[in-house]
This record gives sequence, structure tokens and C-alpha cells, in this order.
Amino acid sequence: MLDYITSYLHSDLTPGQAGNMLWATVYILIVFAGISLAVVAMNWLERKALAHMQVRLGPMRVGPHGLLQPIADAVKLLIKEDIIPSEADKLVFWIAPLMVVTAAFTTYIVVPFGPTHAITDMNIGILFMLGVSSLGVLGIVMAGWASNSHYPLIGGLRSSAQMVSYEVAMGLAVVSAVLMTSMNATGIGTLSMIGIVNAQKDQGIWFAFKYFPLGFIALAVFGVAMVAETNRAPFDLPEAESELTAGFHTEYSGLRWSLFMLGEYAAMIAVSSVAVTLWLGGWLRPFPNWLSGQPWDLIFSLFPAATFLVLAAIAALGVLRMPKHAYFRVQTIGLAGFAGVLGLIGLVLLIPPVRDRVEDIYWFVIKVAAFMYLYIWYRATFPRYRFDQLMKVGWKVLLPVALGALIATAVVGVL
Amino acid sequence: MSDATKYISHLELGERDETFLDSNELIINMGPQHPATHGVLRVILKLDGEKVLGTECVIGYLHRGVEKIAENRTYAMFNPYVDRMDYVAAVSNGLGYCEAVEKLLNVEAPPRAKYIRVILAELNRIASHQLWLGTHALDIGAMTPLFYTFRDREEILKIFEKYCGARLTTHAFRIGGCQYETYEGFERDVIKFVDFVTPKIDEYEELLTTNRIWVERTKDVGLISGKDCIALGVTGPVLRASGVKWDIRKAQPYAVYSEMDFEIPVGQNGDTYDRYLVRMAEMRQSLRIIRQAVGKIPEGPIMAKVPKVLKPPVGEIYHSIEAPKGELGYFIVSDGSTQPYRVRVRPPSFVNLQALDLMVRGALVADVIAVIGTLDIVLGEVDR
Amino acid sequence: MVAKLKGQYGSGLEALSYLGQNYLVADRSLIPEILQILRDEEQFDYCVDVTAVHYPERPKQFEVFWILYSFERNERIRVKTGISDGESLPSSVGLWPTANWLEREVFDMFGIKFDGHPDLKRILLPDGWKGYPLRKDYGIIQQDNEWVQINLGIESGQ
Amino acid sequence: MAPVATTFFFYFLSALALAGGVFVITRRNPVHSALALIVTLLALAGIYLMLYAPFVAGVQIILYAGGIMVLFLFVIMLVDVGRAEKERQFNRQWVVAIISATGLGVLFVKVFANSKIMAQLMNKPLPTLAESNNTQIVGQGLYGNYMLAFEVASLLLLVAIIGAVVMAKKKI
Repeated sequence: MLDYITSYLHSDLTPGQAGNMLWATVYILIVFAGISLAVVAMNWLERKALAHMQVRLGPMRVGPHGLLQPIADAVKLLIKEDIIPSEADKLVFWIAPLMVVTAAFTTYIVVPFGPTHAITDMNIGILFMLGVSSLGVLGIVMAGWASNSHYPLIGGLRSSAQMVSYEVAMGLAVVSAVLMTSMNATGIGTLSMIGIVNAQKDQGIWFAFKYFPLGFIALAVFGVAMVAETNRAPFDLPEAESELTAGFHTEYSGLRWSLFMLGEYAAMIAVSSVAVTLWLGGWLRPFPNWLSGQPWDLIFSLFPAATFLVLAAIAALGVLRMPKHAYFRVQTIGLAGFAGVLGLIGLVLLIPPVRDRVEDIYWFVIKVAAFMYLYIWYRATFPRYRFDQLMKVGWKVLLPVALGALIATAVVGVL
Repeated sequence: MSDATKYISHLELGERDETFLDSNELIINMGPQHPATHGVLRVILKLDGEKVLGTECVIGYLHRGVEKIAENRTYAMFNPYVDRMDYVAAVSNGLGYCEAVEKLLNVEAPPRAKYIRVILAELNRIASHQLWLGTHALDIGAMTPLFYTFRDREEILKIFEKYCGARLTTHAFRIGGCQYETYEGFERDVIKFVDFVTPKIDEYEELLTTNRIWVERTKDVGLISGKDCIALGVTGPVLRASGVKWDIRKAQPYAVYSEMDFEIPVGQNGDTYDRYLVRMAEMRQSLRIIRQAVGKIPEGPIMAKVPKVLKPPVGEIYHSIEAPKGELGYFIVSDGSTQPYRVRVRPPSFVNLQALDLMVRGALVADVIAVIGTLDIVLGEVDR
Repeated sequence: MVAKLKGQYGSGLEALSYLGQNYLVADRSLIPEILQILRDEEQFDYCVDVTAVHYPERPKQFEVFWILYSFERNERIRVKTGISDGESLPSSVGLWPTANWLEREVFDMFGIKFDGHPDLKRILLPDGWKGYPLRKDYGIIQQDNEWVQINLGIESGQ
Repeated sequence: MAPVATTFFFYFLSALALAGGVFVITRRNPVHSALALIVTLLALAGIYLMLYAPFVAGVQIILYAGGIMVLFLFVIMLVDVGRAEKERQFNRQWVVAIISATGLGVLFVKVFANSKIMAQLMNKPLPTLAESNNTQIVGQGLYGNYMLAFEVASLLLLVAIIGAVVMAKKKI
């Protein structure tokens, strides 16, 4: 038994490939918890970043700088009354949010956080990812229909049309990246997520910069399509609040509604992971060619610890800047505790074995976080597209551009 | 007019086409509780998919019988009520009412009072346009301008509060002049505000004017020609954006607008984008007026000699001013008693709202939102 | 203009001015023609307002006003006429489409009917409401109690 | 990876697919039927995975469950479900259907009972399918040996698309 547990530690495969059920379960639990935590953190970060872009403070009351706001929100949503409209189709109404969440979380099976840090590596990794994430739209359509109300129905119709349209452009962009994996000596490419990153490692270039600007164009197309796929501003028509009140989830409340939100944010992280894996080198650290060699490896492996230490320093600065007043005492202590935890994590990350294992994950997460920041930025900047304009962008701009980039990549690759 | 039916918004809400596959004609009830109808407007939409076949506005949810109240109050007592109509431009409402009653009484406010009135009315115009811009942008999906405009509108409200103690329903003017002398440092505050807000308007424009999505969402949306505007009685920025250079401040100047040097911004196409540009330019012109007015403001009394009990002679008067939303008119009939015999308010929002149907027919649902926003209606004024 | 109109219609028409504002007082029978002429020949292309006043003690209970404006001449004019209760007026929606809602409001508040109006129904008050609030015999706190009880499920709206 | 609990998953997925299929034809509400069809399609994808055909499984999910069923639902949602439920079902050929289904069933039972044919089938050595490069094999097959068939199929689809456009548009 012990052997069963420890044998995996020496292998350089993902637990799924190694066939180690125990470690696969552990990984699933870690990924599930990690993504849930990321969604919660994203909730807070989005509100804070958005607020600062809009000359306001955002949550400030629950905990220091509103750090505990997501928890308060979660509690509120859990204890809220769960309403099912009497005319709704109860079964479908009940299944819809589960479908969205399930689809969003299932995709993480193949997301490679590091060379071995994935639940499993499938031969059809990217295909699986796109396929399962496209099941999420079924949940939205079902929610729109089951609510038996006009606004959700229009929201559901909009979202199905939108997602089906943008999947085409998205798929073509992905294909051009997959095509790049076959530009090696054997001429055989791969659909496996880990394989794609390894191809970038072997070819010594991130696919975003390969055949510049072709790879970059494909990334840009994917970057637009992924925003549309996840129903986020400026493509948030299915839930356009000023037009359709709340679109497909108008009739949802409490826990079910929060499941939709959970699914939406999880899907955002998932598609960002795809973009990072396909074009931005996944877990690879930046500048592997230019800044190569032992010292640089060491410096880059110190980044995770440095990040946490800087965050801890910022939090500590916040502690110093807290008003010296009895009213703020609890908050000050809380913030100091938070700074302490961050600092402690930073120190732990300095220990060499931990450092080496965590570095891959760190770079992956940082790249995904950049995409998540883009999501917030879009939301603060752009008005919402109209439906016909959305379709026009999807079919008349993105699709030809993606197709052109694909053909150009193939031609350049053969030459 | 032969093509009068073009202007009539009347939905045939008859039987639906009951074929099995062709039943995608949808009747949607938008409002009275809806995030984008700016209050309690209810619009019944007849849709073919997302295309609007026709609309019908159902209003009156905020009807308070202001005109009936007026008949049972004295002239001075009714003054605060007018603030509650267009509650985002209360100063303009008060200005129109006070001037109308003054006309009826045949008195004239002293010059200093008139200058104060102009300054406050123009500040209020800016505040109203800022509120419009924020909510309009929010309707179209841009959240950020809302917070920018509300931050700057706050400064105006602070000036109001310092001047008369109220932020929104100011009741700033009295029949015959102003009740309050300006506070110490009023001019300085106003000039400081003008200097502060001038770059901010550029900031709003930076966010929106060249934003591609904004331009796509507003260009050629809600088109209305100048001829249609006049036929439908649409006034204010909507009329000017359609290319008709008409502003009561210039055409029939009241208060001291005849002494001010400003321009009337006009648009060409009469679409939502032009209306946006016109309102932005109007804010700049208002700043220009304020700057001049503060420079020229004379010393002197702020209240004309009016009797304690107002008893206008028998007669009737119509007086209108250029409110932020268009022509705001007061038609007052006096029977010689202390109470007006009849007060009729000619609300710009009410008349402008009629144009909604013409502007959105054939457009998409999302355009309805944009057009309701661009008409800049305030339901307190529509329903009175 | 006034002279011309007066020559045409004689005693049915009076042209007056009060506080610098011109207005015509016309007979009910002359209204459609006068409005037509004002719009077509005198360029009063903008109907500012249509409203009414109730004088319960007069035989012709209602005075109805049209407030017109001409962009060409930058001039306002009021046309007023008196009608008795139950009498109707020709609708001017054909002349100025803006009169649509304005006439509906007059109907809503005074109960004056406009012939030829495309959709004459209540606008500010609910469709089933009884009574015309801006008539002088309608008390200020009066309301259609029956409607309130049926539709709102409360005893009284006061 | 070594397969786990193969028998269980085979029967589980088969039962799911069968139950879904039955629900598709027995539900009166078309949306419920469509959802049952999705369950069937997903179960089939699972069976493909068990057959070491991950590429087919992935395509099954992305095309049928994620694409075509969304369009199905799209159309069904626009239809007045209340009316559709009262509509006469398309089951007038139930006699023919029963006869053909029974025939097929008898054939299956016969083959299964006939030990000679079974032995012949079972004794054949199974070709070893490599899970790790399944996609590559499919790709080479489609664009190598079966190039012509593949292109003909795509041409057929193109014709179908043009036909749909012509039928949907009243005037071009």
C-alpha cells in the first residue's frame, strides 16, 4: 500500500497516465479546491480592481480592505431563499446550473499546471477541453428555457447563437496552434496539452511568437472568442442587465445563482489556461533562450517566493497606514495576520525542493492571472456589443482572420 | 398630413399567428420595473426575434397630479412642487415657474438675481447632462463613465447645498428673485468648479467618443430627422442633434441669456451618437456661460418688490425656458385670486418620449435601451 | 396675418394680446380651418401644447388651447375656443403628430373627446379609471375608490 | 493506463444510453427528449473512450452534444411547447417499426446463439490500438487512404449548407 503511494512520487507522469487512482483523487481534490479558491479570490480582485478603475474603493467594510467580502457573500448566497418559479420546468431548472458548473470543472482534468502537475494527460487534450467547455452552453440554454419567462428565454437564445458562432473561430485558432506542434523533425503534431507545451519547449519558442505575427493573430482571435465564449463584457449579451434584466439567470436566486457564477468564473480560468498552454508556453518560464544558464534558472525560481514577500510587504505597509484608532484595531490585527501568512508562504517557497516543484505552477498561474486581469479591464472599458454587431464580429471578422492565419501557418510551415 | 400614421404608436396586440413553426413573434413587457427604463416607464415591445416591430409606452405610474395640486395651493406654495417633476434639473423647473409667475404679476427680478439664476440653471444643466451621460453609458454597457460623472456631479450638488441647503430639490428661487444672497466665496467655488470640470469633460470624451464599440452602438441608431422632430414636437438636444439650430435661450431669451456669448451646438445625422456629441458640447457651452456670468454678476438687491400676498390680475400666460431636456413651458391661468386657476406644465420629457416609437421601429431590442437613454427622459416629469 | 384671418372669418374670430402674448379666440366651428391655415400658410409648424381649462359656471364649460410656435417667424401664438361638456373637437393629430399624447392627456384629465384621434384612451391614469381629475368638480383627494379596491386590493389610496 | 472496472462502466454506460434512447421517444415534451438525447450521446462518447477511440469520443462531444444539440434546443425553444405536446406524434408507422425491430432483434440473438460464428469472431486476435497516438492514426487515415471519401463527404456537406441557405432565405 505504502509502495502504491510512494511509487508515483518518483515517476514523471501525471497520475492519470500512471494509472495511480489515489494520487489522481488527491490531484482532483487539490485542483477543485484550488479553482474554487481562485474563483473566490477572483471575485474579490475583480471588485477591487474594477472599483479602482472607476474612482471608488470597492468593498472596504468586511475585513481589512474587504478581504472577507467573498466569504460574506458566499454565506449570504447560501442562506438565501431558493426560489423556483411555479411555472418553471422544475427538473430542467434544477439541472441547468449543475450542468454549467460540471462542464466548467471537468475541463480542468487536462489542464497542465506543470510537466507532471495535471490530473491526466489525454491524447485528445485540447479537443476534450473545447468539447466539454462547449457543454456549458447547454446549461445556459436549459436555464433560459426552464425559467418559462421571456427575458431568460431571449438570454438563452442569444447565448446559444453566440457560443456556437464563436466556437468556430475559436476552434480554427486552436487548430493553427496545434498545427505548429507538428513543425518538428518527425512532422507529427499532438493534441495533448502537455505535448503542446513540450513542443514549445523543444522548438524553443512560444507559439504566440512563432511565425510572427501568425501565432499572435491566432492568439488574438482566441482571446476575443474566449471572452465571447464565457459571456463576459463586452460580449455579455446573454446576461445584459440593462436589456434583459439578468438574462438567463433572471429567475435564479441563492445557491443556484451562485453556481452559475462559480461556473462562469471557472470557465474564464479554464479558457485562459487554454490560451496560456497553447500560445504562452504554459508552465515555461519567460526568456528561456535569452536569459539561460544556471544563475538565471536560480533567479527565476526565486520569483514565487519574491512575489509572496512583496505582497506581504504591501500588506505590512497597509498595517502601518491603518488609522490609529480603537475602531480599526481588529482590522489592523487582521491585516497584520494576513501579511504574516503571506510572508510565511513566501519563506516556505524559498526552501529548495518546494521552490523547484512550485515554480512551474507559479508561472502558469501568473500567465492565467494576466488574462484574468484583462477580463476585468475589458469590463471597465468597453460598452456592450449589440447582437447583430456581435455576430458580424464573429462571422465576418474573426472567422476569416482565423482561417487566414491557419492557412498562412500551414503554408509557412511547409515552406 | 398623409403619412400621419408613421408617427402613431399603436400596437395591434391582436391574435398571434398560430402556425406551428412561425410563432416567433414575441410580445415583451419592458418595465415598469426594469433597470434600463429610468424609473417606471413601461414599454410594450412587439418583437420578431430581436427586431422591434412596434412599441407602445404605458406611462402614469408616477402620476401625482401636480397640476391639480397647483390649483389648490397659492402661487408661492406651489413653487417647491415643481422641483419634484424633473428632479434631476430642479433649478430649471423653478426658474421656469418663477419667471412665468413674474410675467403674470408684471414684475421683473433684479439683475443680480437673474445672474444667480443663470449660474445655477447652467450648473444644473451640466449636472443633468452628467447624470444622463452616466446612465446612458451604463445602459449601453459601459459602467465606468457613470462613476466619473457622479464624482463630478457631486461638486455641483455641493455648491447647491451650500447655496440653498438642498442638493436635489433645491427650491432655489422665489417669485420675484432669489431668497438667499450668495454665500461667501460662491463665485470662487463656481469658478473652481468650472476649472475642475473642464478637463473632466475631455476625460468622458476620451472614454467614449472614439471607443469603437460605443460608436458602433450609437451611430445610426435611433435616427430621427429634423422634420420628424418638429412634427413630433421634440425639443432640446434631440432636436438640435437632428440639425435644427433652435434653442430658446437664443430664440426667445429669458433671464440674462441675451447678454451671454455662447453657441448652439448642432448635429447633422440625428442619431444617438450626434445627440451624445451635442450634449457634450452643451456642457462646454454651459461652462462658458457660467464663466461669463460669474464675471459680470452685478451688485444689488436680489428680490424685486412683490406683495406679501400674490394676487396676479386675471389673465393667462405661457412662458417657456430651455430646460436640459427641451422646452419646459408653464401655462398659467389666473382668476385674480391667490391660487392659480390652472397651471399646465408642458413637460419636455413627455413630448420627447412620443418619438420613441418612430425611432426604434425596425431596430433591435438593444437599440430600444439606447434610444430610451438618449431621449433623456425623467419619469417624474413625464407622469407629473 | 391677423387682418387677413379676420377678413376671412369675421365675427367668429378675435385676435387679442395680453402681456405681449398673442392669442386668437375662435368659434368651435372655425377651429379645424384655422388650425389648418395656421400650419400651412402661416408656418406654425410646431405644436407646443394642447391643453384645456374648466370653468364649471360658464355655459361653455371648457376652454381648449393650442399653443403654437413658428420656427420661421420665431413667434408663438395661442388659439383658444370654448366648448360645452360633451361636445367634441376635431383632432389635430393629422396636422401635428405631437398632438397625439397631448390630446390623450386632455381627454384623460377633462374628458374632452377628439374626433379622428387614432387611439383616444387614458394616458396617465389607468384605463378603467372613472372621473376626470382636472375638472373643478373633482375634489383634490377624490379618487376612484372602486378601481383602487379592485386593482390594488387596498381600501383606499389615501 | 490500465483500465479500471471495465465491465461495470460498460454496463453502466450502455444502460445510460438505452435509458436515454427510450426517454427520447417516450417524452412528450420535446425539450426533455432533447436532453435525454444528450445523455445518450454522452454515454456513447464514454463507450468510445472504452474502445480506445478517444478522438471519436472527443468529436462526439464537441460536435453532437456541444454543437448539434444546442441548435436542436435552439429550434425547439422557439416552438410553442404547449402546442407541440398536443400535436399528433409521428408514430403512425408503428407496425412497420415493430416488425423491423423484431427482425433485427431475432438476427442478433441468432448470431449470438450460433457458436460457430461467435467462435470465428472471438478467436480473431484483436488489433492492438495505441491510445497514445490515436488522433495521429485517425488523421493519417482520413487524409491518406480515405482522402477521396473524405473530400466527397465535405462536398456533400457544402451542398447541404447551400441548400439550407436557399430554403431559409425567401429572396436572395
